[in-house]
Formats: sequence, structure tokens, C-alpha cells
Amino acid sequence: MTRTTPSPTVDDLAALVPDGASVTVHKGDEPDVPMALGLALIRRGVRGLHIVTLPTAAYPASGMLVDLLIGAGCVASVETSGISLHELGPAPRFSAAVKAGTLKVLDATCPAVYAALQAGAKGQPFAPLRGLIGSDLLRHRPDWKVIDNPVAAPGTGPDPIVVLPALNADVAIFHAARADAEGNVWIGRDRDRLLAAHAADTVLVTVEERVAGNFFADEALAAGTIPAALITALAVVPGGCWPMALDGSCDLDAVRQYQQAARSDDGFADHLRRALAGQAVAA
Amino acid sequence: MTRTTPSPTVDDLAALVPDGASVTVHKGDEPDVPMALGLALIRRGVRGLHIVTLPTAAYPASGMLVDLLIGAGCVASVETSGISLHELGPAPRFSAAVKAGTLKVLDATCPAVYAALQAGAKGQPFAPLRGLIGSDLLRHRPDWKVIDNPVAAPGTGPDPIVVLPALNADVAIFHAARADAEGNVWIGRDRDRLLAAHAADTVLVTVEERVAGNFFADEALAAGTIPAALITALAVVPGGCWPMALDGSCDLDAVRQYQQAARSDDGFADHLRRALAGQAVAA
Amino acid sequence: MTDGTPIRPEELYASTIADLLAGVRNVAVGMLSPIPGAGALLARELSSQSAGPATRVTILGSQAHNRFTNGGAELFDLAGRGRIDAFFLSGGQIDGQANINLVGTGEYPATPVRWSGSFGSAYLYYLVPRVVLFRWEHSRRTLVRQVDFISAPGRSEPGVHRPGGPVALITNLCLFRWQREQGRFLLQSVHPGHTVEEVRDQTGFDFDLPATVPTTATPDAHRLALLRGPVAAQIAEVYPAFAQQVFRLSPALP
Amino acid sequence: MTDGTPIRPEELYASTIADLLAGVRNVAVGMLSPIPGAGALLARELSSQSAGPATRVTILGSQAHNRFTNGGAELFDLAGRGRIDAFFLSGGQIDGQANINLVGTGEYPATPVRWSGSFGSAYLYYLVPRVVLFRWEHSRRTLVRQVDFISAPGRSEPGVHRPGGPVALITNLCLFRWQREQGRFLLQSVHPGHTVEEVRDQTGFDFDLPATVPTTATPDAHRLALLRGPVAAQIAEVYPAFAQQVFRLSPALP
Repeated sequence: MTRTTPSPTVDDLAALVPDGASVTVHKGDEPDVPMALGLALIRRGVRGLHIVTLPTAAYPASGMLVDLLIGAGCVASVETSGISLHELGPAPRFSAAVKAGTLKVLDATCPAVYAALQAGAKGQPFAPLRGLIGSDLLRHRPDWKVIDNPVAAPGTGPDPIVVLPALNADVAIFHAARADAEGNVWIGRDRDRLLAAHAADTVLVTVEERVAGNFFADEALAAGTIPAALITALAVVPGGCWPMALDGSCDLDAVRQYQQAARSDDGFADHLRRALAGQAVAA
Repeated sequence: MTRTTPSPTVDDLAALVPDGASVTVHKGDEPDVPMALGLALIRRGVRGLHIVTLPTAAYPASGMLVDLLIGAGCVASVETSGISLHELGPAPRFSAAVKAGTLKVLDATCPAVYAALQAGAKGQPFAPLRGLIGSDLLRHRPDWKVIDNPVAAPGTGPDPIVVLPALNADVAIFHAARADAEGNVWIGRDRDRLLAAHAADTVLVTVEERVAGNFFADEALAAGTIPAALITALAVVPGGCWPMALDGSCDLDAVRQYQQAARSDDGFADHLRRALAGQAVAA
Repeated sequence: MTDGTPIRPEELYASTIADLLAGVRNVAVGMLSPIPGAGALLARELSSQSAGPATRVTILGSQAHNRFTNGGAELFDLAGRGRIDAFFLSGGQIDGQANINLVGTGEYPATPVRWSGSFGSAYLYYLVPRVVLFRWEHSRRTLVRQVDFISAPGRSEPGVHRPGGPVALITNLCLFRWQREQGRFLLQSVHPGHTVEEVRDQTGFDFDLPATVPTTATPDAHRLALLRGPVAAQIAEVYPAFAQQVFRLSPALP
Repeated sequence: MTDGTPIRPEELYASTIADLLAGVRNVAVGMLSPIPGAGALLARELSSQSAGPATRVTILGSQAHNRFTNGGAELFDLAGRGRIDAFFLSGGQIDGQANINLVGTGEYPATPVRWSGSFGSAYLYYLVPRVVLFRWEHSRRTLVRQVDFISAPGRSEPGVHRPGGPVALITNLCLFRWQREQGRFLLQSVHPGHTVEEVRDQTGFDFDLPATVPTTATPDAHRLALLRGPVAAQIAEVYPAFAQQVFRLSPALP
């Protein structure tokens, strides 16, 4: 098939995220952080997002992405097991918003986010998970229920266990190295992006490059591929996961500069203005 | 690390399967059928196996493997969503054993086998699954329970759903193309073997060949790899999945000959004698 | 009849299946289903020539028509998510309530005749909106008043989560439409060369019978060309024996 | 002291951690855990020189020490299966019941000080048999009578599935052993240069105090050589800044 329509841009992708949408982002130990798309969302002025971190945003670039969206006023609530700038310290706008009470946080634990998304990806209504009982996480999550294990061996006494409602985000956003001509996206052994694609209704992906051929023609590549059928829209955005690089390294100086700036409202506003301008120039 | 012990043989692997063990085998649309290991189990005279097919053994070679084990008297019970010789027709020893009442069958449906094994692989006690209600499968599976969906929205009326107890087999057995020097096994995009390896306590693998290097050094190969830590023992058995070939094709004539022979007790006994003798010569 | 070759029954059934798949976005084809596979591929060819949405076909066991990368569970996961719009089931027995039996005849568990098993039916029949039942042999042996074992029921009690279910039953005699509200089959059309009486004689269950029953539409020249051309070539990858027999197509050398 | 360089606190803590991991088959190291990582790698080096089972180390964020191929959930799946024998947790606050708080101080949810979040603690603390708590800063600010938010409790009610839990708490002053039966910490040893009084003054919770408290054993020359050699080289892959600072090791050029 020949493509008759021009390739979408990050702004085309951002236009597909409605106000109030729930959006999954990834933990950022892989170059999966869709920073360019995040800035496009800010530029488009999206409001009221519910961000779900899969299961954290606690590596420098992922923490910075979520912190930027919070600081820019795009986010009403987050469900997360951790948000920070990793070894650089706390995420400043996240901490400030929590303190100010302007951000609702649904605190979770990593395997709970996975289990809920896995249930969502399967279309099953819930997933059981050990642990949690006696924690304040559970106490503050009325959506999580404790039931008596229905398959416990008879006569063994009560066996309380938590069940988590399935989680289906409206939108999954992530970056990846490359897509093929058919629109399949290669992610290697980072299965989390495949999980997010299965669990979300709309899947928006930025890639470094689009290559000829088809990953399914090579069984080695096929093993690490998200099929095109799961992807709603795809934009080629080289460097779209900056400050991460494709080798998984991160420009820590850039994140440090962000962290410095974001300690104050004015500093953040100034940083954001420059970031959006810089991206506009680059785009 | 240098290897100081000789590589295990299929018979070494068969010795690790105790009488009465539950054993997973795969559906056989990939060259994953451990025929040589199955014959070694018959040779060692294993008894009382509980075979779990993941989720069926309904391709020619997989159906033949399970049928051979049943015919040889190794199997007390099967949990399956389907056993046949695919387009060649029924699996003769399976059908005969059911009719004779000498084989207990736990009839299942494919996603139930997956869901139960996935729960087992996660160490969670059960998994919910839609469907099933009103079927005779459910009626004959007292281990499957119907509960009221504990996370249903209030005021929406009862929402019955089946929960399946987690399934952890004692042993997983399968064939694969190759292992690396560290003992990692490459399976490509056939995730079912990875699932079986996670869900079983003992994992016995035959491979066509062992290659130098490490699959984790190549992110493309890593994406389709079972880590060595999950594998209990590994034997190099070229052609270990015959009558399948590594390209996924199957020697249908061989399966047809088996099917003809296995229609009678004598024919089966004769076939088995020759198969074991032939393998002993080859080994 | 592109080349004057008579229409084969397989071509008639595949064409009828393609009609039932009109407008479908995602259709999956399970094991041992060459005719449904051909029907699905025909629907895809037709959709690519229409203004509507393209039909995507997944065929289990195919390399060319299988983009799954999450193991054998992926089909069921997608169905649970409502992402499989159409699927095919069959049965050793099918009854008038659209219950299907893939397990065996007589008293379970020591069934005198044992079939292979229920496969994914006890799940997909509930979840996939358009399930097409296909059973070549139309007889009182196969289409029974009540199945001996319910692998999957045709309908469910109120309150049971059931977005999916049967839409039609195709046999070598006719096409039945499933009436979800009434819970009964309706004779929609009789295949060329067969009669309503024959259907009535050979069917073990009651069904609704309109005053006039049309003849099942045969594929026109365009459809036959598609079936005998691209569809035959594609189905040969998974079902070489079928392709050879029906379309006289030998498998390509590797 | 292989080369006369004084023992650094990080080396003492890593060596103490290695003692706590003796005989462990599978240890996993989570995020932001360079000292636990060094301790685990030291335990692995020691195990490879002993007759017992080899210790396998998985370090999140590492390429060389990560064989996971099933996504981020694999660590938790393995823990659920009982296949992770040891793990490390910390806390902005830790109390005398071994409850840990990774969320923040004050009244939840608008915590005046907000930390990053609970990560996997509310699961792994229950499932992993040997959880080692490590918190560098030993003060009444960090070791409190009662945490403001329980990310994960130190113990559970009878009937709650809990094969795992804490075994010890290491700080910059001492090593506490957790007594599961009593539900209390016991002061096991005090680090060189520090005193029992200092520990008592700086600890916000009650703990059991034996009549005599030994000094924490410092790593011998063999251990120091391992730490400064292979362990330093390996930990530098994940924590280059840490390796540079503690072991004066610059990251290798790619």
C-alpha cells in the first residue's frame, strides 16, 4: 500500500488526547519517554489529565516529563508507585503540587499497577494481588477491595486477599527506537510498552526512525515487536525522548538544570517558555 | 565458567520427572514438541502423570506425543482444551482411554488454561475469567468457582464471574531451537514456553544445538529468550521434536503411520516397541 | 464463473461467510477452519475495494496472517477487550438453542465417541460479537434437539456478561440466521440444489420457517476471481491440502 | 586493608549486607540502591568461592545483571513464586514495628514533605523472606516511634499471607536485627567509632538492648580486595557516580 497521507506530527498526536483523558507513561529505564509529545500536549493546553505511571516515573527523564506536565497545569491526578528525578532527588513540581493540595495522588505499589493493567489488557474485570493488607496504601484506595480467597482449601481459615479493578487508560504514550513500513514498532525486551498498548484504547507512539521492510519477516525482531494493529498513530520524531538517548543514557545536566529552575514557580515558567520555544524552533 | 560435568542426556532429564508429576506440554504449532524426551519418559516407565496441555495438544506432533504417553500407560489424567492429530483426525489412544474410562479428563477451554498458568506464574492464588458460565465444562470442574464480581459498580446487579485456581505444574517439558553458552534458551515470539517455564517448579528443555556467546548480548535475541535461571536441566537433542522440523513443518506421513498403528492395542504396542528401539539405536 | 469451472460448495460457503463479515474490522480464524479462513480472506479482499473500513484477518497457524507477539493468550485477551469482531466455531453436535458440543456423545465423562475438546469456545462464544457457526454435515446426527455436552451455550442467563454470541449457522444444505431475542434459528436461505423439505428432514431441532425461503446467493464472477486468485494463494499457506483440492493450487516451493 | 586505604562506611555496610545474604540463592536489588548492590555483588563473589550454592544477583537498571525478559512485572512475579530470596527496602521514616514510610511526612494526602512513593514495597516486603532495611541516616527524624504513613507494614495479622518480611536494619550507626516473634528490633552491633548511647539517643523507637553489644565486624583484607576490585567494577555499570566517589573508579569508556 502506498501512503497517500502525510506522516503525522507530534502535534497531530497531541490533538488525539482529549482533556480529562487517563494517560499511561513509562518508568523511563528504557528510552521510552515521549518528551516531545509531552511538550506538544503542553503546547496544545491539555487539561485535567489523569496520569498513570507504569509503574513509576522515577528515572530522571520520566520524572521530568511528568513533573513538566504537572507544572504546566495539565494534570488533575496521578496514579503512581513513585515519581522522582532518580538520584538527582525529588520532582519539584510534583512535590509542590502535593503540598498545595492541587494534585490528587492515588498512591500504588508497582505490582498493583502491573496487575491492574494486565487485567485491563485481558478485558477481565479485576486481578488479585498478595501484599497490601495493613498498608495505608490500601486504606486510601476505596477502589481496591479485600475478599476472602475463593479458591482457598476448605478448612484452612480465612485468607484475605486484595483484588484490584482492571485499569484501561484512555491513551498510552511512549517513544520507541523504530517502526517498520507496516507501522509495527520494535521495543526489544521491554514488554511494558506492549502491555500499555494492549491496555489502552488509544496508543500514540513516537519513534526515532521508520525503516523499510517488516519486523515480522525476522523472527528475532518479531519477538520484540508491537503489532501495528495496536497503534492508533505514529510520528517520526528523532530525539523524541530527549533528555534520554537511544542507548538508554540520560543527559543528567539537562535534568539538573530543569530541577534547579523548577524549584520556584517563576523558574519553572521561564524554563517551560524556553523549552516550548526551543522545540518549536527545532520542529 | 568451564563445564566440568558432561552434558545431560534426555534420559537424565526423564529421570527428573517423578511418578505422579503434573507436566505441561505445548500445543505444537511451534517446534516445541519434546518427542525424544517423551520417549525417554516412556522408556523410564514413568507412571501416573497428570498432563496439562498448554492449552491443547491438537497439532499432529503434539497430539501424537500425548497419545503415545497415554497409550504407553504413563498418564493418569489430562487437563486439556483439545487433543487430536489436527487435520489427520482423532488421537486414537486418547479416544480409546476415554471410552474405557481409564483416563481422567479435566476438560478446559484455552483461555482458562492460560489464565490459571498465568496466575501460577505470578504466584497469585487465582485468576478471574469471563465466559464459562452455563457450560458443562464449568459443571464438571468443582475446582472452578463462581463469585460475584467484587469490583462491580454499586447498584448494577449481580455480576457472576468464574475464578480459576492458579496452576503450577511440577514439570514443564519442551523443545527449542537453541541455547547459548550460559544456558539461556531462545524461543522467539512463542511466549507460551516462557509462561510454562515461569509456572513450573522444574523446567526440562531439549534443544537442537548449543551455540557460543550469550543471547543477552543482542537485544533482538534477548527479547525472545528464556533466562537460564528458569531452566532446571537442558539436553542437546538434535531432532528432539521430530516429527516436527525446526521450520515448524511436520512429517505428516509419520503421524499417519502412527495413527494407523495406534488404532489397535497390538498395533500401538508394536509401534511403540519399534519407536523405542529406533530411538535407542539413534541415541 | 470466471473460467467456466462450476462453483464448488466450499466457494459458496466462503462467499456466504464473507457476506456475514461485511463491515467487520477484525476477524480471527481458529484451528481446522479452511473454509472460514477463505471466507475471511474474501471479506478482506472485498473490504479493500470498498469505501468502508478495512477488514483485518488473523489466522491461527499462519505466518503471513498472524501478528501476535504475546503468546497464545493474545487472541483471548483481544477478545476480552472487544477487539475481535468475528470468529468461527463448529461442533460435533449443535442444537436448536445454538449450544455447541466439541467434547463427545453420550454420558460424560466416559463418552463413547470422544472429540478433541472445547478449545476456546467456552470463552470466545461469549465475547466475540459475531460468531459464525459452520458445520458441513447437515444431519440429525449433527444438528440435534439437545447436545449431549455443552462446550459453550448459545445464550446466557440475564446478568451474565455476554457481549458475544452466534449470528448464523452454515451447513451443506442451508444458512440459518440466529435470532438472539427469540433464542431460535430462522432458515434464511437454502443452498442451490437443495430444498426446504430436505432441511426439515435433516434437522434435529425446531427452527423458524418463513413463508418463502430464498436460495443462497452464489458468488458472482468477481468473487470467484478473488476466491480462485488471491484468496486461494493465501489460504494455501496454512491449508495446502485444502487449497490443492478446492482450488487445484499446489503449495509454492519454499 | 589491602592498600592501606581506610575502610569507608559504604564498605562496612556492604560487607554487613553480604553477611546477611549468606547462603541466599537469588537476591534482587531495586532502584537507588548502590550500597545494597555492592553488598549483593560481594555476597556473590564470596559464594563463588565457597562450597555452598551460588548467589545470583539481579540489579534493576543493569544490563549485565538483569536477565528479565517478561517486563517490569517479572521481579514481582518471581517474588510471588518465592524465587526472590532477598531484597532491600528503605524509608523516609522507619519505626519500631519495622513499618516503612516512602510517601511523606504529616497528614496524608497533602503531606508537607512528599517523597517519591512506595514502589514495590507494599508487595515485596510481604513476599521476600529476607528483606534488609538500609537507611544511612540514623536520627530521630528517620527512625521514629510511629511512621506517618505505612507504605508497608513490618508485620501482619495472623491469617494474612506473609512468607516474607524484614530481617535487619542497617544505619550509619549500627545493625539492628529484627525479631519476628517479638515484633521488635534488637541492637545487634554498633559500628566502629560509635556507641550504644549514641544509638539510643538517635533512635525514636524502643528496641531490645542486650547486656553487651559487639562492634560491627569490619571487612577483612580479602573482602576489601573483592569490594575494591570486581565489585567496584561491576557496580560502576549502574552507579558510576557512586563507584567514582567510593572506589575512585571512573566509568569505563563505552
